[in-house]
Amino acid sequence: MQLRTRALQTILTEKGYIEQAAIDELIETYEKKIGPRNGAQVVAKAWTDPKFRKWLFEDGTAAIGSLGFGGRSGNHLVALENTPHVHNMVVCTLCSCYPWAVLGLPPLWYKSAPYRSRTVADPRGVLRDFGVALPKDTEIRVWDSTAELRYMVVPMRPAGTDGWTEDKLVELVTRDSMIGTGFAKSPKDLR
Amino acid sequence: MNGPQDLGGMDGFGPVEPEPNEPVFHDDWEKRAFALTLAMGMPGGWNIDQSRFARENRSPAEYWSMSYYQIWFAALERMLKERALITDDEVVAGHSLHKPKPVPRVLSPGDVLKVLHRGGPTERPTNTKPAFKPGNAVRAKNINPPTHTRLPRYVRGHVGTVDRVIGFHVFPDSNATGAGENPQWLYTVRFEGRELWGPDGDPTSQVSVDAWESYLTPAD
Amino acid sequence: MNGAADMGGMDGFGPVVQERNEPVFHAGWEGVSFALNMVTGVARLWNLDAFRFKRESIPPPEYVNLSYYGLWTRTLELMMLEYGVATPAEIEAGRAIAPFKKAPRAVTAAECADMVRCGSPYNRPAPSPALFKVGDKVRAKNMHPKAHTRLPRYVRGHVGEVVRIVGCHVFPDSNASNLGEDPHWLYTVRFDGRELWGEQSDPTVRVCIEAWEPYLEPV
Amino acid sequence: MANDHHHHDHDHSELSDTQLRVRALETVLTEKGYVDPAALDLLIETYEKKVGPRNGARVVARAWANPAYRARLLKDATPAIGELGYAGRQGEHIVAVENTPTLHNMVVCTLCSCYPWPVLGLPPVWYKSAPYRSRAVADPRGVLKDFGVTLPASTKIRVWDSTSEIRYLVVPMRPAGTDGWTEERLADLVTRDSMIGTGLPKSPKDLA
Repeated sequence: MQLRTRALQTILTEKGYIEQAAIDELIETYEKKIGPRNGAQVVAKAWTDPKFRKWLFEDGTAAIGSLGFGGRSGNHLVALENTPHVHNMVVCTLCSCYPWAVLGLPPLWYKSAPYRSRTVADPRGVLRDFGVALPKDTEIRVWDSTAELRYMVVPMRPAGTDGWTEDKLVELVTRDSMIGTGFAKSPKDLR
Repeated sequence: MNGPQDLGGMDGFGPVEPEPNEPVFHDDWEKRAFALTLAMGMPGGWNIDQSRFARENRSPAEYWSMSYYQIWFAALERMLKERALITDDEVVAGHSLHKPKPVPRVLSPGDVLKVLHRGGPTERPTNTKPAFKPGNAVRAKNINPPTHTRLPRYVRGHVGTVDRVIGFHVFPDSNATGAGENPQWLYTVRFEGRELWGPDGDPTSQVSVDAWESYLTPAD
Repeated sequence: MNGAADMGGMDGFGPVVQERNEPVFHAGWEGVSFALNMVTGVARLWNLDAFRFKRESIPPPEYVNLSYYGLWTRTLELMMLEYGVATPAEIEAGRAIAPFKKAPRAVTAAECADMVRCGSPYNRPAPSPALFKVGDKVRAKNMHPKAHTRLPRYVRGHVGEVVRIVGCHVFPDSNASNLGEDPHWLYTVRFDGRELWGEQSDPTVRVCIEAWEPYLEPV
Repeated sequence: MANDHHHHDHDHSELSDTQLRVRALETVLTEKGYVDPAALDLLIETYEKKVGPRNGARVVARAWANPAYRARLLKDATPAIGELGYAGRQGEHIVAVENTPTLHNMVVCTLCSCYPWPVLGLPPVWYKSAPYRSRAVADPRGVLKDFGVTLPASTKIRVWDSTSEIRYLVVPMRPAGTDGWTEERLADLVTRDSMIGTGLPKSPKDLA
């Protein structure tokens, strides 16, 4: 695959379709600049700022855009709120749709056949693979990203974080907690 | 299980390619794999539904890349190991390294034709009456068991017509898990192509499946 | 099409395996494969839906055995061949032999940065009012088109509830076959897990999908 | 994790791996006394040489030549086929389905490879292949096209998906121009594919 990929790159460059610098720029952007840290800032703000939180759930794209995140795979963003009674999980059964603008590129497991096949039919079983067990009566809402809408989960704010600053809260927000396959860290996990 | 064996209605596998003058077997190992599978049925003590589940219960990546007798052989190996009739080190060594387990019976050459002729009938006696009769409208239930079933995904939820009451037969869903034969009434149910495939279906096509009573609900 | 991509509800793929400290790309070529697909998108050699259709048309045995970016590279090869960007001989040789028939225009790094920042919105002006409103019960049609669709098999024939009117969006079923954007109203539809998977399944599960109006019928 | 295994260039070595593995397993099972090699040889010989579509062709030819037999076959095929001495494994419960000018029958097993062994022998590779199993139920006319068979647009096509232990045998239509032919001669017209429903029987001029 390495050889085949390089071959296509050479052909497209020689034909004048692409510039090497553009390829480098893209790789650099998604490898270094855009990642789950963006989403964590959104979540931390929603935890501390009630007005932002309301806006986020009403119009995710605009609220997230106000923090400077948007664009590719983030033109239509919807934020989903986890509560003690409802747990949200995001999947793309048909391909690998994922909110790049706030979470970066998806991990391998998100794009894998086991995750894509089982999440819609057996979300609790999938959560078990992540070591996550929810109360029996919690409603689980699975969002299958079949269109260009991109979902991010806003996990519940961990207990024991009263008065924390946004910057400190950001450290608690994991990537998996924004996909719905994990929870936010608790303050003692940071030590 | 909604596994790689449940192919009805899938796209993308390409055209059917009949092979002119196809031989019965394409290689010597295919013959041996075939005969070993048949011959081990008796000493192995498994039933046909357990063999089917052993074949289909694997990753689609594997199943769709294996040839037909490769799948048979992989299932045979799996069932032999599950029952501790052979062990990994023996397969690697290519020889028996441990004492054989006692088995009910070994297939002798003299028995081969008798056994093949007798086959394995699945009809069982009953005093019960079938719940449906020919002409009844029935809906295939929406079931998605993780274990063996013979109700293909493409008919689930759809309405068909009972065409024939076949008899009272061993129930594979139960037999495959070792939970007993649990025989039930078995029907041939006919579905219109348009019912199964919507407006994209061929209006002149009909598809029949054989469905056990517990797969069906009345739809009249 | 009911291709290998439509995996929702399939059994047999095993547990979800996570990798600790997974890197964004596992090898240099993966990053290149990713970036090539971005730039060919910006160059508008083809649209995203056509790319997705080509990817899911790969025969299931090959599809499920390719790695993620392996699948991207394979799809890119097929698209380049189909759209006349390269000949089989060029793909084989790994270099350009004949110049491309249209005047080339290289995508620049600045354009890439713009694309990352702005993306490519899919909402369009609505040609007519929306047929359904939030709270309406709808049935996903039992349809099995041979071309691209974004209606997964596991919801077809099942009844759900409209929970959001997303807007009027490019219709992938048409766009993927280069028949135009043909925008339609897009809804988020929620299904009860037991409606999808039967009475035996987990009663606490709900599944939401996005469905374009032509996928739905009133109940 | 991100390895690209399974390119199709190592099919050959994969086959020889299987070959070695089958041999190893056979040796282990023989040494343990679970299988008798002579029984294996007899099984192979039976299905390679003795049981094949010629059996089914005789059944069909008799149904064409003998109305009373045809009625028995369509009513309860298992004993009717048993009259010719064909019975047993993968044919314990056989149903014969008859083609007419307005109805064409086709048999498939979407879930595995169920096939009426006593009358047709072991199934060909295409019958067990994913393309046939996936498409026969959804697009039977498209599959028939792969076999070069075109039916009138008005003909009803009935596909039988062998999901239970019932095995289906298609009785094709008797070709024109065969009046007064003997069963033996008629049997030469009956192809395997015509008894699965992916083909039609030969016509008298195909034999010439």
